[in-house]
Amino acid sequence: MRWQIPLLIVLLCGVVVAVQYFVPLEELEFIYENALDWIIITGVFAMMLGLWSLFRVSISKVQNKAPGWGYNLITLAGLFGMLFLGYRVESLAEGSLFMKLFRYVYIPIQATMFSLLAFYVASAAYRAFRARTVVSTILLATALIIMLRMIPLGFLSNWNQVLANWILTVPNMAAKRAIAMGVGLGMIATALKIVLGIERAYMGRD
Amino acid sequence: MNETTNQEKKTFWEKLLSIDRRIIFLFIAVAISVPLFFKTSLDMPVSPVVQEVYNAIEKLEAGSKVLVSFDYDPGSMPELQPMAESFFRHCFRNNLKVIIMGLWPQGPLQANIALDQVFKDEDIKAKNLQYGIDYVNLGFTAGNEVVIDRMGHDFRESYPADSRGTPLSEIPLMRGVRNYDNIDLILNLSAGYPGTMEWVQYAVDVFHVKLAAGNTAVQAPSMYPYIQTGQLAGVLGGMKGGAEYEIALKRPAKAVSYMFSQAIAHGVICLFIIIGNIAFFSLRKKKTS
Amino acid sequence: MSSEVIGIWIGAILTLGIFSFLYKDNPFYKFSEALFVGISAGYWFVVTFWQYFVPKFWDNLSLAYSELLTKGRVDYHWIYLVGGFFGVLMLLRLVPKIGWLSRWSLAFIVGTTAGLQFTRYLESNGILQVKGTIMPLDLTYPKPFIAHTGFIITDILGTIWCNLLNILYTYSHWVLVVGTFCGLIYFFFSKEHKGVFGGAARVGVWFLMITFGALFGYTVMSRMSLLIGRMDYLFGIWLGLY
Amino acid sequence: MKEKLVFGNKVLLIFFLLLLFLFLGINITFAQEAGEAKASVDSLAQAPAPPTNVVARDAPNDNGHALVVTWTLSPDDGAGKNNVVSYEILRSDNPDTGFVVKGVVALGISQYEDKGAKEKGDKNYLPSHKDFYYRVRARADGIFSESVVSAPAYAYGQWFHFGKSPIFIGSVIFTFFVVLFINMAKKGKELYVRPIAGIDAVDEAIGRATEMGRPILYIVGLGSAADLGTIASLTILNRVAKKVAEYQTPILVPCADPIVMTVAQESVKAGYYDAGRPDAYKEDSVWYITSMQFAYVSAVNGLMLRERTATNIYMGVFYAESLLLAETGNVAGSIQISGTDQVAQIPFFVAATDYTLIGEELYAASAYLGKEPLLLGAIKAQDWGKILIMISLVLGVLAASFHFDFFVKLFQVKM
Repeated sequence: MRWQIPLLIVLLCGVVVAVQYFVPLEELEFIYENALDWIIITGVFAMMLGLWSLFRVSISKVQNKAPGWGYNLITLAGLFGMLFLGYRVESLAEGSLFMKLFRYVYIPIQATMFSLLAFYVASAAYRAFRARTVVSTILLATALIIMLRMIPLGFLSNWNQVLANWILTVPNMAAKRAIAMGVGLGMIATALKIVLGIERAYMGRD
Repeated sequence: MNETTNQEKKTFWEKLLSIDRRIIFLFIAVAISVPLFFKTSLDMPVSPVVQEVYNAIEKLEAGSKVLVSFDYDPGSMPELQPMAESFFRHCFRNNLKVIIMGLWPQGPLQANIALDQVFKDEDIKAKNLQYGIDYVNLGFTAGNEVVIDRMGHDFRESYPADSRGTPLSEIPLMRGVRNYDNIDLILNLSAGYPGTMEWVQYAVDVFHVKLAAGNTAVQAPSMYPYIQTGQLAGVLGGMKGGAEYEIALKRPAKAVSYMFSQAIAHGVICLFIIIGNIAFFSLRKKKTS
Repeated sequence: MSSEVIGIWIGAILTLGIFSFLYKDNPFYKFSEALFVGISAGYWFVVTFWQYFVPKFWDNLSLAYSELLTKGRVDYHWIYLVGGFFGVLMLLRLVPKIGWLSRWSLAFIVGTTAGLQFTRYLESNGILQVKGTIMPLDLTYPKPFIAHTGFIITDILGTIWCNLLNILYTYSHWVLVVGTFCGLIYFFFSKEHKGVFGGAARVGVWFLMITFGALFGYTVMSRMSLLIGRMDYLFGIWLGLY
Repeated sequence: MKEKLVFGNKVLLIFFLLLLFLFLGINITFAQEAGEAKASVDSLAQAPAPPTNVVARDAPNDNGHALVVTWTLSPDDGAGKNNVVSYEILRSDNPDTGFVVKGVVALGISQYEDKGAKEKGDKNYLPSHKDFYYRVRARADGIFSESVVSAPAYAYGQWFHFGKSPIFIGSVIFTFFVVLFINMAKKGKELYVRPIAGIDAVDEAIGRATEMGRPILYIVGLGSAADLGTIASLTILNRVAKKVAEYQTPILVPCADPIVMTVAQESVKAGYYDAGRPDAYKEDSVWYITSMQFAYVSAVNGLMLRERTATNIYMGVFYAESLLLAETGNVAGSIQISGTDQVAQIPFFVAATDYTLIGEELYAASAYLGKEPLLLGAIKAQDWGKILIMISLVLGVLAASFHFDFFVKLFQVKM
């Protein structure tokens, strides 16, 4: 029972949804559209599990006075502060304290975290782009050609621009296609393994 | 890990190879921020795809109606906001009528920010533009490509009223506008879905209206095939496209000054890569000899 | 001080907190991080609750319930209970003895999406990619790429360069087809990369490297744009230095 | 752990081949379209001649809420008086009255798909199995002329979407490959798979963490349980957890999605179970942080530096955070192994981590790490898929070069 039913559910759901793709009948469409909604609803329930997990890990650090437990307290304060302020749907309207916290605390930190990439791109490029082998030389050379587009170098810029455009539209496209096809095959094989019940590590053991 | 190198004294090249990343960070920070203080403009050639966007607007007669769709949010501001301002400057300078809308909830707000900025210009202030006569902001409507499709039949299906709640029939600018037949050009600023791709597929392909776009740098190359087939007049790609447009418009603004930062930052990275390789090769030469 | 001004100050201070991580991990960063995690988790939950749970689950079920009360008929909106059923099973994980029931929910989600992705990726990553790569190899075929580059080059060195580029552009289709083909060979797992096969796989790797280099170089611009935006916020909006 | 497939190989082969031919046949007959008809000239003073031959029929390949209307162009469209500017399509459920404009098309177009809504409440609702009548107007400036009423037609849903036949055929062939090779694997046939550098490095990296006595960090990525890349990653996590349990090294799995977290918990627990040490599994080793991308990254970055993880493994679906994670791991001096199916992020992993599984290698790794014959069978099927693609490419390119268009049409998907 513990195994048969979940595997049956997987098989049934997988086959119905895959078949629906080929059969435009309204009845199947109805099931399909509802199934997508059910997944969303299940996801919201699962969010409570997520919050519970975050809460439990944080609170246990605070209780055990683990190093840096004060920061866990700040996390919990932020979490419950937001939950409290968002208790009604009007909280999502512009101008509420909930949205102000989002705008003045969340957005700046988020944008700054994102912008750290500008620094990391530089340090990663410095470390990794060494002409050690043929392969790494190709990597390095293409990256340089593409980056040089942004630097005004007079007539050289024009030449470089034409070459860069070719790289972006031809060899770049070729390799992207090869990767996409490979990934596609890997994905559909995985999907089949799941539906046929061969791949089941995600369900754990007893 | 560094036991062998620690034993002998490090040469200059070795030091260079194991340079502290924080020094690189410092260089990048300086390269990005210092140029912001000098409003320097770089001269750069205007690429054909950008020139086409410029021409598409330039060709319109005074009084023509331009629909500008703002399909992005504050996350893409550094790239798309300068384009938005340039579009407005160009349209108002040529006395075109501007209809603003958005498929992204934050889009029309971005339009207002850009309008505030543009109205500070002396020549545009002098025109004394009127809301409802020279420009109108229809606001945001949910529905992605369905909105585009419905507007092809009648704008009122998607937008019964503008962002201020005035019914379209009471807005002088909107009186003669039923659907895309009454629009001379669509400009689209896009950071993803829904965006330029959807405008091409649902407005250009179905209702045969003219379209030009500004995109984020990541997205722009995937639009090139549409330019080739004529479905899209041209595209501004990222900050660079925005800067080239400002140059075509002969009104250098934010993007051009940002591009100075870009060029220097790219230069710093390229230099670091080249120096790193010189160090790498001179060390290898020493080892083999 | 208006809330706008206070907001900008808070944002700027937190921005500096995150930037300080570039030097090293420190209490200032830890504080910003902890606050960021808490606020984002809370925000995520609240938004998901009001934008998905209420309209999709609660509203539909209350509609079904009021139909039952007023008209006495069972209408199809009750079907949303299925989602709730799987959701509740999910929560049973917290009860050790019957926690295994949550597997039903996992089975439902994973099974449905597997069926969905199967056809979707077969189309987008398989059939459509093959179709896109099938192109004639004749060289008279209109060169699709030159149109977007079109800078006019007049000097002598430029002419040589231009001719080289012309060759590249002329053989674009060949390069595209060969690149895709060799790329696929690289991903072939049943055969060791030796001999002619290994040579083709090697060419495939070169193509992959060109792509990775190009993508890396291309992304630098948008990352720098982000940092420019942040610096503008600090120096322009916060400090008003220019 | 018993899997049974009911059919033998031969029966399966015949079954699939039959299906294949069946649909190939239907697909070809389907492609035909109706012919031409003559126009009768019927001129009014200034009005253009009306369009003729208005025919309505059910729209193919849909759920039964759309009709297709075709007509012969007015003789004054592009010729004759040359004054037609557009056509308007009118619909009614009564042949005599109640016609309403449902759509407008430009001159020169002789077809319109009247796509209705399927919801009863919608004002655009078009019911199935109900007769409708159409008229088409040719419009000139301020004046128009109307065609005669069409014969009735009703919309109905179809049992198969013929536009998607190429995808159907593709899925039949691929399913056949997977089932075939898995059956072969089960019968004990040795299946060779070449060594993949990044996968072999996983063992080594776990060993190193054990020597150093420091934890291993496993990042499942930002994908949801709906992403197959995430599922592949969770399978790899299962194998890694098994090794980790054998070596008795702690593992940390912070998650960005609550459902992925529950699956990851099961996956890690299963790994400990497989290693014969279910009691050593700690529930808190897999936990949820937040679903917001950069907040998650900020926490994981802090974690790397504070826990001083010896080995970081990134597998699954990653976005812009890839480099933020990998560079921080570099600062911490961890050994890093990465793998993703997101093309845009591979370059950053290649630049900043020690080993990278590129695209499909991620999926291969999920089968390869465990060396389970059944899962290895799927890799073989993937390879046969590639062979098929390569053959199609060669044939297709040749056919296209000699201007045989039919081959490209085989891959034409009509939505």
